[in-house]
Amino acid sequence: MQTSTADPLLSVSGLTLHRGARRILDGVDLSLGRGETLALVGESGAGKSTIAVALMGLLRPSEARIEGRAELAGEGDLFGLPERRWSGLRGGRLAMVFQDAGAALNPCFTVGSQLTSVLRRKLGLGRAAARARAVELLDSVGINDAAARLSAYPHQLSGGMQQRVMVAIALACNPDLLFADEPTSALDVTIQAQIVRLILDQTRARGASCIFVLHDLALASQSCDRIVVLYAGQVMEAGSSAEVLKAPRHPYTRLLKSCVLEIGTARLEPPAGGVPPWEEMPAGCRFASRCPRALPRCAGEKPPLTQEGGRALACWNPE
Amino acid sequence: MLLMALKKVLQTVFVLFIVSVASFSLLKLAPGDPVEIMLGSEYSAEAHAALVRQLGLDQPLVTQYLDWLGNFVTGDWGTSYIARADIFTYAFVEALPVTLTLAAFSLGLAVVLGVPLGVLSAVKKDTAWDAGAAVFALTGTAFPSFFLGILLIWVFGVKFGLFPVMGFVPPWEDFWGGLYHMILPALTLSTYFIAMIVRLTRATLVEVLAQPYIAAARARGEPGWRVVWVHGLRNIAMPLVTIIGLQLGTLLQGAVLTETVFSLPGAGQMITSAVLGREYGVVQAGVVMTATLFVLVNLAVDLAYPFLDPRLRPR
Amino acid sequence: MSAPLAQAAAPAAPVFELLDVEKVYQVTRPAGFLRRETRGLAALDGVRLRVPGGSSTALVGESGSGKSTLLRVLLGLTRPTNGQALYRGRPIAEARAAAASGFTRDVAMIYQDARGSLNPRMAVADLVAEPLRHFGLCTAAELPARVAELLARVGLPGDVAQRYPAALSGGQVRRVAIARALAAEPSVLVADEAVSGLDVSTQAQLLNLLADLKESMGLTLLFITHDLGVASYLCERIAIMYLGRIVEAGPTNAVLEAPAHPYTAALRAASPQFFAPIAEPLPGEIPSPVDLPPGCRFASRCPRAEADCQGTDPALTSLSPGRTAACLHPLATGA
Amino acid sequence: MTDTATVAPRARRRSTSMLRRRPFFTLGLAVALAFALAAIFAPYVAPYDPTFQDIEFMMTGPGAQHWLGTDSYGQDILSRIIFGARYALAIGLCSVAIGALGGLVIGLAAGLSDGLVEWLLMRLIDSILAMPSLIMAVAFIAILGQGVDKVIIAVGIAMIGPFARTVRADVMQVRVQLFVEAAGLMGVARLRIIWRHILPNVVYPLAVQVTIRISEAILVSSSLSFLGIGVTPPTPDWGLMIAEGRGFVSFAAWMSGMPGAALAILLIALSLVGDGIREEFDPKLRDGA
Repeated sequence: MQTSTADPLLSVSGLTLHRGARRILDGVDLSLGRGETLALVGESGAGKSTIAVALMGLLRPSEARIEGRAELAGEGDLFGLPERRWSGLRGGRLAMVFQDAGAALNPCFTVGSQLTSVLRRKLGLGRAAARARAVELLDSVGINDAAARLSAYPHQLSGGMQQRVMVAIALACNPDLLFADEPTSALDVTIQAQIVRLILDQTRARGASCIFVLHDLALASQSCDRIVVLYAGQVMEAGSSAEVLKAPRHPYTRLLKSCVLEIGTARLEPPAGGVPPWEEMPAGCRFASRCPRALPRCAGEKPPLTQEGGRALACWNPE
Repeated sequence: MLLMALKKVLQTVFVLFIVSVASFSLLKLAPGDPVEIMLGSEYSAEAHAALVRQLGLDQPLVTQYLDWLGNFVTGDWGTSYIARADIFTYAFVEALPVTLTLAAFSLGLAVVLGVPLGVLSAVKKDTAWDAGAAVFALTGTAFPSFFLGILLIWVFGVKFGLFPVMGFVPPWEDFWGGLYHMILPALTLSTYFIAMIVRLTRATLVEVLAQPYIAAARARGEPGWRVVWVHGLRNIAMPLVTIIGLQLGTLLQGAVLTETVFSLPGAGQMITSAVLGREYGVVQAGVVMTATLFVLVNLAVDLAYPFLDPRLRPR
Repeated sequence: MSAPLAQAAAPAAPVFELLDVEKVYQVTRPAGFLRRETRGLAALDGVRLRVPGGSSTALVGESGSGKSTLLRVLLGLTRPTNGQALYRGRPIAEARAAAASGFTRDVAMIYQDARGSLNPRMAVADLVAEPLRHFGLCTAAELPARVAELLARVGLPGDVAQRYPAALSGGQVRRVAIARALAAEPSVLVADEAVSGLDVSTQAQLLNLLADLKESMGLTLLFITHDLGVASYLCERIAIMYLGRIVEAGPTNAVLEAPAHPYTAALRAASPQFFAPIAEPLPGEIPSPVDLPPGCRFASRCPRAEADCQGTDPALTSLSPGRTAACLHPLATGA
Repeated sequence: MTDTATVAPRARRRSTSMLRRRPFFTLGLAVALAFALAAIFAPYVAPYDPTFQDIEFMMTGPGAQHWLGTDSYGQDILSRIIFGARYALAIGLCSVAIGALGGLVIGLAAGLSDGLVEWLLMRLIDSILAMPSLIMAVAFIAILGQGVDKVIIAVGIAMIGPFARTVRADVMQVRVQLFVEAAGLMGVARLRIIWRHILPNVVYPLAVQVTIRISEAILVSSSLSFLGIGVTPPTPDWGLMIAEGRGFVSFAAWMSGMPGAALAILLIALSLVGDGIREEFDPKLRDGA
């Protein structure tokens, strides 16, 4: 795969996901080395959150049909695991930080009970030990007066504090892989910077890998080693974030980048239209209907994801 | 929080005041002259005038209302002319406990059966199980209870002779006997509530289970049963308790019918026979009792909100 | 840049002028058994702002900065508790009440929640026609053509007219809201986070649309946003708010390239930038506007705070022509 | 099954007819319409005069002559059920109309006013709600006396409370919506805002409520007659018929069984219709709308 490391923690191949008749993910390949940070970027409907949720095993068979493989080092294919094994992995080796912490914390339970229940279940700590560990964890994510905050309900904390609590819960059992699903999009910019720094520092300190789901390319370039650009459930381009974003080869990556506002941007040139509805999705490259460089074959024939010098690209007519 | 509670209590007192005025007007608006009814068909003008004075009917309405309220609060609810009994004893001491017993049994049955059924239906959403529960819920909420009672009497009482079809045995005197006599009435009355609770539990739980905090609970490795029964159920407690409180009225009016079907000497039967016998004092007692019960239970529900949902607690 | 010219040509009163506007909300909270105390929550505290005709101003701040309250004051939805809020030289409340002032027609608003601002029971054609009918801008016969023209102007296909908002995408709903706002041919457009929460390509399309409309209609634009990139793209001037006060104002590019106020600098650093290392974030969070400390309201989080910042509340003072900042120790602007 | 609306994608919902997408709704509607038609054309459909007492055929079981049997007076049960549908539907529709209208007025007033007026109106609604509709109807019957018209009034008044509460809740919800504020910003007059923006958003959910509550009104009115305090014999009312047959349950079960089944089937059909309409049109049950 496109990873540069010899020792991948996770490698996903041919991940295809159907919800009803809709193919939400279409043959997604990606891999991730130990200690690496990876950004999944794309616009809404790209399937970036779905990848995270699927890899956490949070989708029930009634909700989605999953094909493909996801090898986690030391576990084998995740999609072949029984539910019992999954719930062992979740909160243990796999953890997740959600987009809106205010909604991801149960309003009816205190912060302490939601944090200690993980510690007690996963690490087998006693009541007092779990409490002490919880205080340490809250302290380590930058929450002042941690002992008192244990008895607070989520609504009594600010958005930034709620997200810190989520990070503390996710890191409670030193996961190998942390999914961060738009962890800052509900927050103000100065708080966003705090949270991104916190997640990066904490995962780095633990040697954990991290998959960020982001819509902000600039933020992805700042926080992640590698990047995967998705459009309507297909991987368009992947590689080191510096290379991909500095010299995009896929027309979609280039267009996406050209829409990002920077201070002093003179004129934006967005692609016309929007993501087509599912019924009108091209059978081949899904970006074909909006692509300025589309060839006749693009709409009917899906370009393979080809590897070249640590970068991957799925395009019949790259730049 | 205490202030909030005080405010709610005040509102309740005011509502009770309106209810009392309405009940008082019931007596005033009722057709027929109560004095004539008391005196029978033959009476002298003097006797009539004397009784009017004795009853205070010559006083202004406000005075009459205050007198009536004073008597009512102190348990002097007048006399049932036909039953020749004290209404307070008749209504409050004899009839109400029967109704309350029936209502309590039925509500208990409804919660014990309805919540788990609703949870199962929500968890197994869009399966045959769920469809079956939905059909039951719809039929159960629409089915007329008095007809259901007759059907149960016919099947279990007449055809199989399994259960008694009438009579009341106070469960505080003979618990098992009381239970035995209560089975068919409670089943009749609770069918609607089981169905309603199944529906409500399913609807609210489906919504709750789609919330990010449920996904988050699963993402930190909480086992499936805990996610549903602890995280899910805790969050539907408030709508559940609210609706049960609001549906208490339906429970009480269902009790009226059920008591008639099973000839239970409760408040419902009391009211019905009083209407037929034009005993407005008794009707009034029944109305005031049910309304007060309803208002007080809903006050309790209101006051319980901060305990059910921490978001309603002050910071 | 035609705005400065327009300004020079019309020496009339600015469209909006805020003179030390204060808005204090009374909040009660429990204080012991059965007792409450009332405190003042200063959502706006001495705001000065001048919006000249034909200009475009971005109002930037994080949640809790008082942007929304300022907006409500400007629209006349709430009265300031102190100070003066003027629309073309008249108090806004008075202007709103007087039909002759044309305030309601002249000032149009685009909400952040565009979907919520459109009656779900009305078809797009009716929604766009409502201002036309209300202000009597065209005859019933002209109405369909005028609506079609407005829809075309915001880049919507004609068949959208018969649809209801629920059947439209997020980007389309925003366009309908823009069409509706423009229907009354206003001269002032107030937009509250009008492009936030959208995908970048949709956002870019809308930004271009707004920029073109501003240019072609000569609109005075007041754009509330949290995104410095959006501010820089759309507006010539910028005002940065923090805790109910404008802490820095000036030409957008000058302010963002060389901020004078440490808070502006921190906002600038916190905004994602390609390939730059993530800057050291500002510590702490925005404090509650109840019980403000004396001195500079930013001192608790300011990396450059000195001893006098705790005691002296800096006023918005002029640094160089056109630029103001409320800071005792402003950063060098290089101007 | 009841939740297909929230699952079904929006595009599909618009493109196919509600009748095809909701088989249960269609079934309910068909049954309810059959009852309505039978009620309207009762004199042509019913085999006998509903009050004709045939001494020779007293308490005959269902058979060729009397399809659903006869009662203790020898009256044909099928005919009485068909004519009874007239009373059930008429009482249900009229009383719901009274309740909805009263509820709309009180609910609008409570939702649009503020301060003391709102507080008083709210307490008034609370007090109406404190009396369950059957008990309240009983109280009104006690004052008004028995009869079809009295039942309509009693049940109608008893339904004002629930209607008023939902209308008020809807008004409260709508009046803080941004589109109401937006209309105000444009300088649209308050009355016009109420008429053009608030009322339509309240009336639609009210109409949904009406369809749901028709079955409740029919249930309450037949309960009254079952208790013997609603309409008076020999009116062919289902509740009365069920009550009359009660005593003969052990040897003539059809006497209350047939009208009971008719009532149950109509009520279930009506709630299927009500449910279908609610799921189709209730914005709260819709995704993203």
